[in-house]
Amino acid sequence: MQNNTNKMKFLVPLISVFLGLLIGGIIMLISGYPPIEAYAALFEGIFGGSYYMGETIRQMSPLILSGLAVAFAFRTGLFNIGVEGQLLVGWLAAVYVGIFVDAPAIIHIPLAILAAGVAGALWGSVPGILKARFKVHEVITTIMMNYIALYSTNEIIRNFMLAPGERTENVKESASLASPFLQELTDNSTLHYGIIVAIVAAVIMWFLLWRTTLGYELRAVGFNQHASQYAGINVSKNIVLSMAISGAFAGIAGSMEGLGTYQYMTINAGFTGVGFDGIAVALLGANSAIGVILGAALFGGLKIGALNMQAMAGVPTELVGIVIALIIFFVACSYLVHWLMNRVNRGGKI
Amino acid sequence: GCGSSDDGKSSGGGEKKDFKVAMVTDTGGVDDKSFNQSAWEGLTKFGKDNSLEESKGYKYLQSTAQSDYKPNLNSLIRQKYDVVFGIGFLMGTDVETVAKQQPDAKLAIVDMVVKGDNVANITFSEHEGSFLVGLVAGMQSKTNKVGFVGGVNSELIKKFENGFKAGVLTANPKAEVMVQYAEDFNKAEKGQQIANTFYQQGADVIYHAAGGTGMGVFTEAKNRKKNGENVWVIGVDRDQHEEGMPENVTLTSMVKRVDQAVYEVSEQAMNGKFPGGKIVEFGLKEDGVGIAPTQENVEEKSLQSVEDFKKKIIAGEVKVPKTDAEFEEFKKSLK
Amino acid sequence: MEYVIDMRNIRKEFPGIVANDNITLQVKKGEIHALLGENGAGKSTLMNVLFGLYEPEQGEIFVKGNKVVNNDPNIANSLGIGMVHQHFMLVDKFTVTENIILGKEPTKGGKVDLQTAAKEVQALSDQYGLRVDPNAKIEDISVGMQQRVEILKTLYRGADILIFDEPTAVLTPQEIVELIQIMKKLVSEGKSIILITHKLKEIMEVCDRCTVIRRGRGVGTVDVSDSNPDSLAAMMVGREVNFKVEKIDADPKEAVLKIKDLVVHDSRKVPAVNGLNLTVHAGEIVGIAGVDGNGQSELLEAITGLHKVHEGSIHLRDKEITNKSPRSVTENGLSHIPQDRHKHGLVLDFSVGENMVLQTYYQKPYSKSGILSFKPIFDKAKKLIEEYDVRTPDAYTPARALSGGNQQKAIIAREVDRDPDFLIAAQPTRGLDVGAIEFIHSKLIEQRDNGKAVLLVSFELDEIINVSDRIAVMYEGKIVAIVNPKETTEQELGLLMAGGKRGTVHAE
Amino acid sequence: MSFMDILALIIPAAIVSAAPLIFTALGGVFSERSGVVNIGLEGLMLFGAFTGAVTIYYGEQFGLAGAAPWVSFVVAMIVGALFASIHAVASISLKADQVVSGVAINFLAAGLAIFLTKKIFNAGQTPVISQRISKSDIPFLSDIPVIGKLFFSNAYLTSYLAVFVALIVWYVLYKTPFGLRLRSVGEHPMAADTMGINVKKMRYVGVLLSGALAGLGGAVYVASISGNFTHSTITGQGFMALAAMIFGKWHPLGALGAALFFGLAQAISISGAQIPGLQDIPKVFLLIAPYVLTILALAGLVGRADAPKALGTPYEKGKR
Ligand SMILES: Nc1ncnc2c1ncn2[C@@H]1O[C@H](COP(=O)(O)OP(=O)(O)OP(=O)(O)O)[C@@H](O)[C@H]1O
Ligand SMILES: Nc1ncnc2c1ncn2[C@@H]1O[C@H](COP(=O)(O)OP(=O)(O)OP(=O)(O)O)[C@@H](O)[C@H]1O
Ligand SMILES: [Mg+2]
Ligand SMILES: [Mg+2]
Repeated sequence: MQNNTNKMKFLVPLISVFLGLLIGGIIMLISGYPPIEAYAALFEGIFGGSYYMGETIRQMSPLILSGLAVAFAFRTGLFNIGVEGQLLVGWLAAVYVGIFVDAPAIIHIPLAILAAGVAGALWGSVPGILKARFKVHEVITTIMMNYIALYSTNEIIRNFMLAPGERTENVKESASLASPFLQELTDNSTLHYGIIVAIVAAVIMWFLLWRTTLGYELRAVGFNQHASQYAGINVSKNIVLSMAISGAFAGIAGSMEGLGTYQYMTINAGFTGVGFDGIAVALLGANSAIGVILGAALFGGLKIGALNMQAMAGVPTELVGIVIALIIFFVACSYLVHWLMNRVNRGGKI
Repeated sequence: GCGSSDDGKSSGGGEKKDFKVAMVTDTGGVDDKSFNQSAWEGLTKFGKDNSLEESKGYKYLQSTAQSDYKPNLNSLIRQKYDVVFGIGFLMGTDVETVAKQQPDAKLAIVDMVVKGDNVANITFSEHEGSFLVGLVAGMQSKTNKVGFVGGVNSELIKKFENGFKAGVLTANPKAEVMVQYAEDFNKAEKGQQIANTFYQQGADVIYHAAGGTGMGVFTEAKNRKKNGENVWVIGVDRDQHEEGMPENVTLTSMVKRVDQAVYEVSEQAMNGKFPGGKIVEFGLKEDGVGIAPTQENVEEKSLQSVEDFKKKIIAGEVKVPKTDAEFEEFKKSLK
Repeated sequence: MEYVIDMRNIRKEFPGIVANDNITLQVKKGEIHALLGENGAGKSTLMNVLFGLYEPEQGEIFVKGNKVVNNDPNIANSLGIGMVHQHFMLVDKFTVTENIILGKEPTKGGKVDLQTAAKEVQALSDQYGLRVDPNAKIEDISVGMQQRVEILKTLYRGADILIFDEPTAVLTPQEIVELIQIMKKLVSEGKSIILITHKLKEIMEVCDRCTVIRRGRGVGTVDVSDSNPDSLAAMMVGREVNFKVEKIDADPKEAVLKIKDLVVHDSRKVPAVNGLNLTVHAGEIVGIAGVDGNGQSELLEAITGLHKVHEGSIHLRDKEITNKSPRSVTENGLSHIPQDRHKHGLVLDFSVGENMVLQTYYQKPYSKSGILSFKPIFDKAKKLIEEYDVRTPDAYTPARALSGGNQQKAIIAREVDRDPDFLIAAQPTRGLDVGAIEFIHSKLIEQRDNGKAVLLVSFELDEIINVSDRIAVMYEGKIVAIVNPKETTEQELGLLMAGGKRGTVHAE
Repeated sequence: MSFMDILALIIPAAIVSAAPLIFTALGGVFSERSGVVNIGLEGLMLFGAFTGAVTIYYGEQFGLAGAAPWVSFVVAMIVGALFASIHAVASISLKADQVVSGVAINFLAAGLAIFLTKKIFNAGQTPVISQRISKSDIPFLSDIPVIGKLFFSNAYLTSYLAVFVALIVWYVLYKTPFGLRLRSVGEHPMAADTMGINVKKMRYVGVLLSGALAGLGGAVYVASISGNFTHSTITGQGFMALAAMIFGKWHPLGALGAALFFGLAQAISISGAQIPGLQDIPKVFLLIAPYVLTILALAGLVGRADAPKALGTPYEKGKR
């Protein structure tokens, strides 16, 4: 029976991916694109060589982190739609430290990432405080904080950090996560060391949530605030802390862009979308650390593969958006199957 | 002069058939009714003129996010396109990096100057074109008040603003120019509200350099025209006459011939004269910027003045300001 | 003999459990029929089958002689069956009237005709003596009134067969007396009633016949007049049950809890506790008797640090705990069995094991420098499960899956095991069967005998009188009298609780 | 500028930009009042905008002329409801997590709308429509002194429609049997079930109505503001509508007020750049003002909002 549950855990997403691709293929057929060729290009664009693998992994790093941010908040009963804004302030903070601080890489890189985390945490804690103190719904405040972050970071760049090309200078070499070694290894992809940061963050999230007293408190508050309060847990503190930690993950996601992929920050005309993708990644991964990594792999892979599908088979990248949406649907709906199987299995045993 | 360092090894004039060109759009997409679309039109024309096959001999890749630029550039280089264009200054850094990593590739970047011997830098003198439409606005404004709506406040859009202001003041020293940036290229409702504010305060001509936000400017102008107000919009990048229909609110447009630039650079590359490491500036002289061909709403005397100043600018008699500082200088010189 | 309800050989399974196994229940017209069984015996399930909420796997149902297939409350309604559920089915934010007419609204021009509705409700309420305020919101009215609303709902739909699932568990003694009057009135009008209750006294008082089920199986149906509480309890549990609480006399020592001139405001900023003084000594159980809403909850929340104290002081041993945080109060030696176990006692989605350390998870040995140690946690949980006979598959099962009685046992295990100087027990046996009640009472007395101070709050006067060593009567935020349980009666307590003076009782 | 001029500038602008948000937020009220979380409002609105743009364009071709936008509103409502039915099936019948399903709706709408646009127009955006809803003064009402100029001049008919629809939604939810039942299903579905109310049916209706109204919101945006549909026409308005719904405490008139508040804050922020006195404030403060004001209003005035009790929980018969 244990086996069966594990099998289901595996099977449900697998079947969902298959169904998503299948329907995507049907849509292509109907609209006159060649599905086989397109999917061949898609997979080639994900796995077909070290370059593509490198790009896929690079795409994963911020997705893992923004997924962790959403998942962490979810686990503690909060819905953080503000990952986008927290990511932006984290990005700016990382780049700021990367440009204006002088230090050897061993200190500079962690310092810049830390700055991103702290910035994201501060940004995230605002909705936390408002919720704890004034009972303001975090969904509204996080949405508002996104816009505030967008305009404020732009303004700061424009006034204090502007370089030609509507962006900041590059961060110093000592703060960069980029690696000539990795790039060479992957045939000049943009792969950088950020993925290590992301995976470490996933481990931290798991450990924090499931192995520490803090995690115990956060989960308790997430499930039942009243009982937690009766048990002497400080509910307000935990709400703020949860949003801050969630924001820290999001901020570090920003440092992936600032120190890894780009080495600078641009004046953004709109949102990056990574924060919203994080919601999908977290949900695909059922809000677990390992699930988020797998969800980010799927999401990042498909997004990168889509570029090649466009390049080789001429299929618009939006099709992959549709496929991703379908996969999310099937995963969502299969919770029912999951649950049923569990019940049946339990019944069989007892 | 377009002598290039890699004259020898690249495709010479003789091997026309094997020549392939491609471009990467920014997030606006290939049919943004703006410079991406214009670039693609240039590339398409080049392809047709040289009997290339679409998506084999010439093609584009669309980016949906900033992080797509580099993979897209790389993808085209890997498919052995002879010249790969990056459209929009946002792609500057990516073009620079890819050029460094792929010294054999030839790249071109629009609206930006980057380092690299194998990159051609295509820039435009938007301020010069904006100056001309500024003249039209200054002369045809009945209220002596005109407006400028910018997308995102940036060096590039500042060129539009300052050129425009200079043109307005040159034609009409009494005129007042209201300026506002939406800080967004995609928020039509913001464009509409800014336009509303401007018109309400008496402006009767608004020049927009704001992409999708500019659609809101058109909306507001149309509404007012329908209600009998005599207001105008000046379009940007392409001839936006159609956007003003059926109320016919487009006074004129400042066109930026990205198509022309892309075409020319492609041709030069095909002929072994790829301007790598150079800045290729398309100004009034090169017909790279100017006022739109649809001129039914432009009065004769305005057109005359446009022609005069065009000559003067080309001759270097008038130097159009690009930056705020240059504009202040220019203003002093008017007095 | 024709039965209004005839359920034959009903079988209902839930994953992993047979909740009803071949049960037969036959109810005569005009009778009050008791349904008796331990917690989890399957009573609610059987009634939910009758009401169409669950579909049975097997069995037949006849209503007024006709065989029915009843898989929808709508059908039940149309058959004249109404049910007052164990957990109320009321929309908190709606008014009394809105709740009653929901689904069968009178309209005028497409609009809900609330005037007419309120009048109808008033008429019904007058007819049966069910006092309600038609325009009050459910969240603002007492539990007793909510129950009357539930009854009105069934009557409004014209039900003549009424199911009451544990209606008295949540009522005060006065309200129970009223409810019994109402039930008698209803049967006198020709309606039939099925009553589920754990209180044998009530069965003896109002019921005509009683069907007993044990672990999903029918044990039998008896005429109440031919039986007595002991025989019913024995039928239900399968052994003799001891009703009289066995205890030696208390030996009170030093004062543990000292409350001086306490004033606590409620959510509307009105004093709910108003100048209260109380002392509880080591080695005694003090019972608080009082009608719901006289400041009991605020008093307990003030002691435990959950509610701000306005004036006065609270000392635990020699430490002042006035307005200290719940955590610090707990650390000073207080344990609390809360009144609402789902809301306040447990994190239902946590495993039983995790729930067992809800106040102590941050202490050794359950964690070290902020890292949880699961082995000690679950070792502890297993020990407690064993000791307190918590029926759960294992310590890893979510608390949600336990029955109410076992959830309560888990809470008691946790609170008592912390070895507090002072234990608060609020409604510790509400809704539990006699076996479980017996167990919990013995645990409270064991605490007392170990030299702990215990404060018991209960609406069950039986319980208060049987378990306490001293009874403090609470009325309008004050302790109005302290009585010796050996020298008082339920009548006297009832009068005091209603604000009467002691002297008047004795004078009679 | 006189104070009146400033008001005459800001208030009509607020009303104009609030209309799409009002419709969409009202849709959210229906869905969430029935107990189904609808984070997919953004997607539904987006698909409504797409549908609106396409319908108006072809309506023009078929000679519908001035009627084209109005026809497009009806079509967008139908299509919006159909699109929302995916969310309904997933979250009501298949008991999917409602947030997950809503997120999927957002991705699906964005992908499908652009994909279809490319298929239909061979371009990433629809052509610019020429038949629009246009601003006008409301006869008679606009002649009322002061008020007329502020509230009934230079405004869209759709804006008044939005206010009117909000009143209707309020009436339906709070005065009719349907509304009582819909709300009961969102508060305590089991209670509703025991009263013979079909919980699933009510929730389906709630979600479909939310799709229809959000679709209308999107179409109104196209017809009155943007004039065409591109990948960036709807970027965040649906989320703002969601925020308006919560801000308005899940009440139709509250949502209306919140949407107007957003519109007003935005109008002040935009026109502020031209208003004497506000002119000298650094631009960025004006830009973020609407969002900061919202947060302050929530923290200071509005405070806690209680969601419908059963919001987000799928209903299963007999589950406790
Ligand atoms: N919804 C359900 N899902 C799974 N199992 C259930 C469900 N409802 C009841 N059961 C099972 O059926 C058994 C009988 O439950 P039921 O609620 O009928 O007991 P009861 O006799 O009403 O108890 P109590 O006196 O505590 O009210 C329980 O032990 C439980 O295991
Ligand atoms: N969600 C659930 N999953 C599994 N089992 C459940 C669930 N809900 C209830 N049960 C089962 O239902 C049984 C009875 O539950 P119920 O809450 O009726 O207990 P109870 O003794 O009546 O408690 P209470 O005193 O609170 O009324 C439990 O034994 C439990 O196993
Ligand atoms: Mg029961
Ligand atoms: Mg019970």
